[in-house]
Amino acid sequence: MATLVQAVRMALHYGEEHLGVTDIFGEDVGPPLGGVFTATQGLRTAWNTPLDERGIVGMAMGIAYAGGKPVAEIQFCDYGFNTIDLLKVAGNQRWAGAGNFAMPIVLMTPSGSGIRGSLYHSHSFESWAARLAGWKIVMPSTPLDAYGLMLSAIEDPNPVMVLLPKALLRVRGDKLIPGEPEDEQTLKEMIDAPVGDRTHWKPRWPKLEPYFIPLGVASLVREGQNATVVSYGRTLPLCVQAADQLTEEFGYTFDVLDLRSIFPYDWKAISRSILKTGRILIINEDTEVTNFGEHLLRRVIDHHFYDLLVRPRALMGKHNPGIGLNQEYERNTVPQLPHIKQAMREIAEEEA
Amino acid sequence: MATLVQAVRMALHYGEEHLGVTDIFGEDVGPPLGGVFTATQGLRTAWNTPLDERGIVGMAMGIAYAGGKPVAEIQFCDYGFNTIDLLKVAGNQRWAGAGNFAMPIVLMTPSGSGIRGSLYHSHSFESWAARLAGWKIVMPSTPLDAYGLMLSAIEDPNPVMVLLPKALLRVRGDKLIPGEPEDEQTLKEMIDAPVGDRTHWKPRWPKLEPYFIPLGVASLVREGQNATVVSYGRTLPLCVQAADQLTEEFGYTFDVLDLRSIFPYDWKAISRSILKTGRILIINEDTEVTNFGEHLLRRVIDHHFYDLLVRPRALMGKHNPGIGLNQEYERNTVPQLPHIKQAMREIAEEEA
Amino acid sequence: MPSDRNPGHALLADAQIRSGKESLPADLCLRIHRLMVRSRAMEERMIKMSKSGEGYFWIGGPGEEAFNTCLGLQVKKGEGPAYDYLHFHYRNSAAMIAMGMPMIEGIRQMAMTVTDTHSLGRNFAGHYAKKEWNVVPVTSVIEVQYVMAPGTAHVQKRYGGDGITIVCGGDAGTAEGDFASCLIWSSRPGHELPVLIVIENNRWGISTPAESVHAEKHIIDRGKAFGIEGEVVDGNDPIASWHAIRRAMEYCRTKRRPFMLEAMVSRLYGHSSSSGALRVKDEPCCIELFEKKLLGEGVIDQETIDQIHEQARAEADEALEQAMNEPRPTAADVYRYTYAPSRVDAVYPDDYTGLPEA
Amino acid sequence: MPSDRNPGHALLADAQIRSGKESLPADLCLRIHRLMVRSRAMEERMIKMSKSGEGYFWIGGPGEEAFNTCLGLQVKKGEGPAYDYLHFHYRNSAAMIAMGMPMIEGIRQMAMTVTDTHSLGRNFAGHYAKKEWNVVPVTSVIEVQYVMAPGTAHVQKRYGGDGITIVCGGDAGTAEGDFASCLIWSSRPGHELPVLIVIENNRWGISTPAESVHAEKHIIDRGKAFGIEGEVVDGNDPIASWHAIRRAMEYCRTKRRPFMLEAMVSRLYGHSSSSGALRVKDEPCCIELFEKKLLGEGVIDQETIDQIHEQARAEADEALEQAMNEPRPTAADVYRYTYAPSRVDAVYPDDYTGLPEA
Ligand SMILES: Cc1ncc(C[n+]2csc(CCOP(=O)(O)OP(=O)(O)O)c2C)c(N)n1
Ligand SMILES: Cc1ncc(C[n+]2csc(CCOP(=O)(O)OP(=O)(O)O)c2C)c(N)n1
Ligand SMILES: [Mg+2]
Ligand SMILES: [Mg+2]
Repeated sequence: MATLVQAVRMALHYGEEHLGVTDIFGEDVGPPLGGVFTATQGLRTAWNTPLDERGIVGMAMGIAYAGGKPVAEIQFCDYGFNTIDLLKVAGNQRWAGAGNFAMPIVLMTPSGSGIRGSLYHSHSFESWAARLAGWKIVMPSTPLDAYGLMLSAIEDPNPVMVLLPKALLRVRGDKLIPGEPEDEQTLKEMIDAPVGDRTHWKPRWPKLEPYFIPLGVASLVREGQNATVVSYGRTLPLCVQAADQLTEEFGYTFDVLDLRSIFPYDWKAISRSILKTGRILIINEDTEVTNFGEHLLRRVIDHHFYDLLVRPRALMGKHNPGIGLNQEYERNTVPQLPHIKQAMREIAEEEA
Repeated sequence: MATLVQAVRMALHYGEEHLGVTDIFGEDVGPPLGGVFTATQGLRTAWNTPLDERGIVGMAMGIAYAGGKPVAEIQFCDYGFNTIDLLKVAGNQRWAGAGNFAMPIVLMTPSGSGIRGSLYHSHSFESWAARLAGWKIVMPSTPLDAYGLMLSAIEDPNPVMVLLPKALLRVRGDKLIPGEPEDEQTLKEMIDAPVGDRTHWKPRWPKLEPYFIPLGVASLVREGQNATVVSYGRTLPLCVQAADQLTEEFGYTFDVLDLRSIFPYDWKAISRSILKTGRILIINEDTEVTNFGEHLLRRVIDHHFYDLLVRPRALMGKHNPGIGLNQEYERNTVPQLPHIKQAMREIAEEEA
Repeated sequence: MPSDRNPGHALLADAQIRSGKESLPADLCLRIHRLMVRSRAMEERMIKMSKSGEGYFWIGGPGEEAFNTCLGLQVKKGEGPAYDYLHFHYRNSAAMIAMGMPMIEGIRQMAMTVTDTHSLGRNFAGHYAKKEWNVVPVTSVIEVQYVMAPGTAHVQKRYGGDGITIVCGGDAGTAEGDFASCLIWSSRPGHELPVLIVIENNRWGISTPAESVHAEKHIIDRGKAFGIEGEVVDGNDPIASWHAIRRAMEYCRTKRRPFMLEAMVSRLYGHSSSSGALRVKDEPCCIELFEKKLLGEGVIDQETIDQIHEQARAEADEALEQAMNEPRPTAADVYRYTYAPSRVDAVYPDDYTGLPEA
Repeated sequence: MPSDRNPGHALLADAQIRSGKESLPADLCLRIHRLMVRSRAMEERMIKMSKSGEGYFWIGGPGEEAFNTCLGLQVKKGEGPAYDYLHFHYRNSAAMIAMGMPMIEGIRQMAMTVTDTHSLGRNFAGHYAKKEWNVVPVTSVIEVQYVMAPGTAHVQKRYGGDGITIVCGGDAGTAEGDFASCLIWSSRPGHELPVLIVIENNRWGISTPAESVHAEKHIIDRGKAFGIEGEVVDGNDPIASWHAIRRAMEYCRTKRRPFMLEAMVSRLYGHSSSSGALRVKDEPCCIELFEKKLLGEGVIDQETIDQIHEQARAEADEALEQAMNEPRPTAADVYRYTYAPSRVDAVYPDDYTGLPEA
């Protein structure tokens, strides 16, 4: 099975060949490196930019204005905070300009903790991103979703941000990407650049098939009765793991929703599940003051206050200046499996 | 009575003379203009910077590192979005640097709508600001509070952001600033620069007294029984007006809390009031997806879910790319008096 | 709408008006003059609107008509990468008028009607957006246009042809890092881009004199380290401006490389309506200067000049009258044009409609 | 801790080592050499830690020891505006060692102990913060130090004396607007600031060669438009570096104006541990070059050199051993040092303690 980062690479290749992608660019995105996570290795239209995130976002916007289809990368979301004004303009220019111009850009960036990243490779971005009106924001947690969401991000004529969970980039899924060879090793030989000299290396791409995951549609990863758990990104597989353990250990079952689209989000799916379980726990790892999970919680309160059996809740990262390098910091700053499991158990067990 | 902007000016003067302020700077902050809202007219240490918000924030940080006490202005918060990375560094450097350096900077900037500002003079900033760990964020809604909070912002050895509600800058309070002359006209003649040539103008400052409003302390502006209303900035006086009208018209009374400090916020005061009324309505004008009001609501749910008599709620601005210039846009994008009054009436009247 | 041609004078077909060593045909000068006057009339009409309450905030380009008219007339106007892309700031109305924009388009924006095709009554005056002419939306955020300009030029370079990207902004704004980014991205070795980098230098940023915060003698000197050539021109002189723009465009069109053009201009009504929008007396007026020259050359008489001004004012008044009768936005317009229709969005297939609902 | 002096050689007090037209006393050269070797030993120890799991990510300055040692030795070291402020990036360890930092301070950071006085086990290696030496916290965010540097220099200019601000960063990072901001803010007419703007040019930004994205021949050429003087120096040559730094510092200290110094340096272990931290073979090593010179001049012999390396490695090993026995941060440290104590904060009078509570 492909890793998440291989899936992104294949999606970008499909985008280049079939969806009109004209430029894939960012710091170290082109040859020889093909991205610090290898997401852009071997792509026909990939090129290296100057070390200037503002220039990268501006270049994307300009390409879009002139009818191109850019996919820009911010190397780590941690380094995108000097571009928020530009992201706002990208999100508002169509509205401000009476619909004259669309803004079909894709911005992809690794987000979240879990790679021993210290302060500046551990930031989460979704709570900031969700505030950018005019944007759509997605965050896959599996390779297949990464493929399908990236294709939709490219296809959508609006600015779409693809947040890639840093911790899951090298994780493999359990479903083949349409067109992917069955054997991991074969795939690797076809599309991973060799270590060492790459001057003459060319990828051999599998014959990939289109696969669009519509924006705004969550994925129900586990079905159950005792509570609804909403998550995405790094914490999603931990929720699934916790759910499976709690089923095994105590017989509790959960609806685990992988939100996938952060904006627009799948309110239908959340709402439906709450009506079934009467209990909801929202989990992410972004800092807890003015967190996107708190927005979801507000919607829950707005619409389902009187449907809830117990207090709804959100488990988030601490409001802290950063995540320290020593793993003791990370373990005590952002939700880990034990925290998640405990929160899930509590909400399942609380008396209604 | 002084206007809010005059109060800020007097606070800065007090800061220069008694609290060690060494530099007050920003675009058009020095002579001849003294700030686009006149907040910095006649101040001894005020100077004009290049048109470069990143440079302004960086200058402030550098001055602070070298033992100075800077007050920097971003002309409109709308133009501060290219500095978020620097604001994050200002907020995390002490933590990251094991406490070696403090960061005693004050950043003041007008925030919010209400001045027919179109897209780029109508932004709110508090939801973004609240996410900046390591910062303290205040937003006065009266001249006296502006004076007292500005003095505390200066005195505090941490980065403090002072959000000034654009719509209220020229509004007068009903309390004198300690040392302020009783007569408005006298004050004006003393500290407002004349129209026309200002080359030889010098302000005559009243003998101002210290007045510190501690950070993290809300102000209970109205006391009542039917519900708790939490607000700040432009919407605060509207809440008060609505409360008074609803008392007069229907006999409903409200606890109206002017939060004043957005971070840290006065959780004690909010909590106490909820325990009394069992009903809470949070009102601000920032956009409604991942809004600071949603954070407060989450805290309410965390701590008082089972104390609430009715659904708690938040009234906020629409998640929209901007506020259009035609006032029809503004009226339908951010809460106005009728919306606020209706929401307050509804929460007071909802059956428990 | 009055024609751009001056009907009151039978000109010698080959009469030339000179400025220094350069010249322009008299009929072109008269055409430029009338366009300058019409732009000024539109701006002055807007200033009045800002005072009468028919509009609110005003900002615009009185004092920049000479340069902007010559710019607008030489633009390769059209849609798509074969044509010029324009990344304007808020003082380029005269370029739009010179390109053929009817006054009413500007007035509608100032009047905030829903018929305003540039912003649907949402944005400040002078914030244009016009897809058919490659005029990308003007934003109030100073200098961000300079990081987008290399993007349109990048597509044009690849596309071929002679379309170029023109980016305009003020002098004070060059202190933002985005100006430097434009220089770097336009001059990448082997990827040099056809960007005409314009600085409209009025020596002011609101109330701050340029010389108090900038050490550069000429802003274009900043290009040298990147091998970017440039020129400084008297933006109050339409003849000099015409030729400087012509040379700069020619360079970008053929060499497919960046060029910097710094126009020294006046700011005749102060910064904006926030600073009172009062006519300043101590800066040269490009229209007065040009009229003196045209009168001196005998290609126009005072009566005709007065008539041109009169017609321009009348045109502006009519535009206002019409605009004031046009519909305004309603609550239903608040979300319009947030999103372009998408076939892969399950929630917003057509446009934004508020928070996701069940 | 071994002394910086080389005990193995009785030197002629006035022996001079030359490089081109410049020279340095032999004893100073030997002192520089030993410091370079010690810095290298610390970095190589850290690289091993990144591979053994005693640490994680490594980034640092092997290949920049010549320049940084000469920089560190000439810093006016102390606290407050009378002394030099240092705005470093992540490749300046050799300057810290030259200033007298014991190796263990660097090693503790790499080992993420709670005894790490620079970051409490929070930050990556080479991210120093030391108030007593005016070393402001290094942040991973490229180039932001260049907008803070004018701030410390602004205070110094007002304070008087000869303290200056030194800001260091890489070549690729100069593409960020913040580099341009530094030039603008350092050269405001009448407010020129004593900032020594250093660029450590290794011609790489991770995997991207400078010449593929930058048109500037020399980065210091960008200063010319602002009247900022500059010099390019071979950062692999300690003698040339010493004098270039001396001249640049002298200029800033006395003229109270900015100066740009571009040091051409090597990157001997690639970008960081992310790229494998393997020793590259195709870039010159300043230590090898210097040793060749010192051997040639007869002021040192191979045996002594080997001994110096040996001692440096031993010092690094000892530091690591000690650091590994020191306490680690615990959950209780997570919030520590978020806020400085404040007498006007009702919620956090001492430090951050989590969300406000009732
Ligand atoms: C990023 C940003 N900062 C501040 C402002 C507020 N502002 C509007 S115009 C202006 C001065 C611009 O001066 P200049 O670039 O010289 O253009 P001019 O108005 O003189 O034509 C300022 C500071 C803004 N619009 N955008
Ligand atoms: C703002 C920002 N963008 C991206 C990065 C990721 N990054 C770390 S080092 C580096 C390359 C820096 O190159 P250069 O400035 O030449 O310094 P060098 O590492 O070569 O010394 C990049 C892109 C970062 N740290 N900060
Ligand atoms: Mg100007
Ligand atoms: Mg480099």
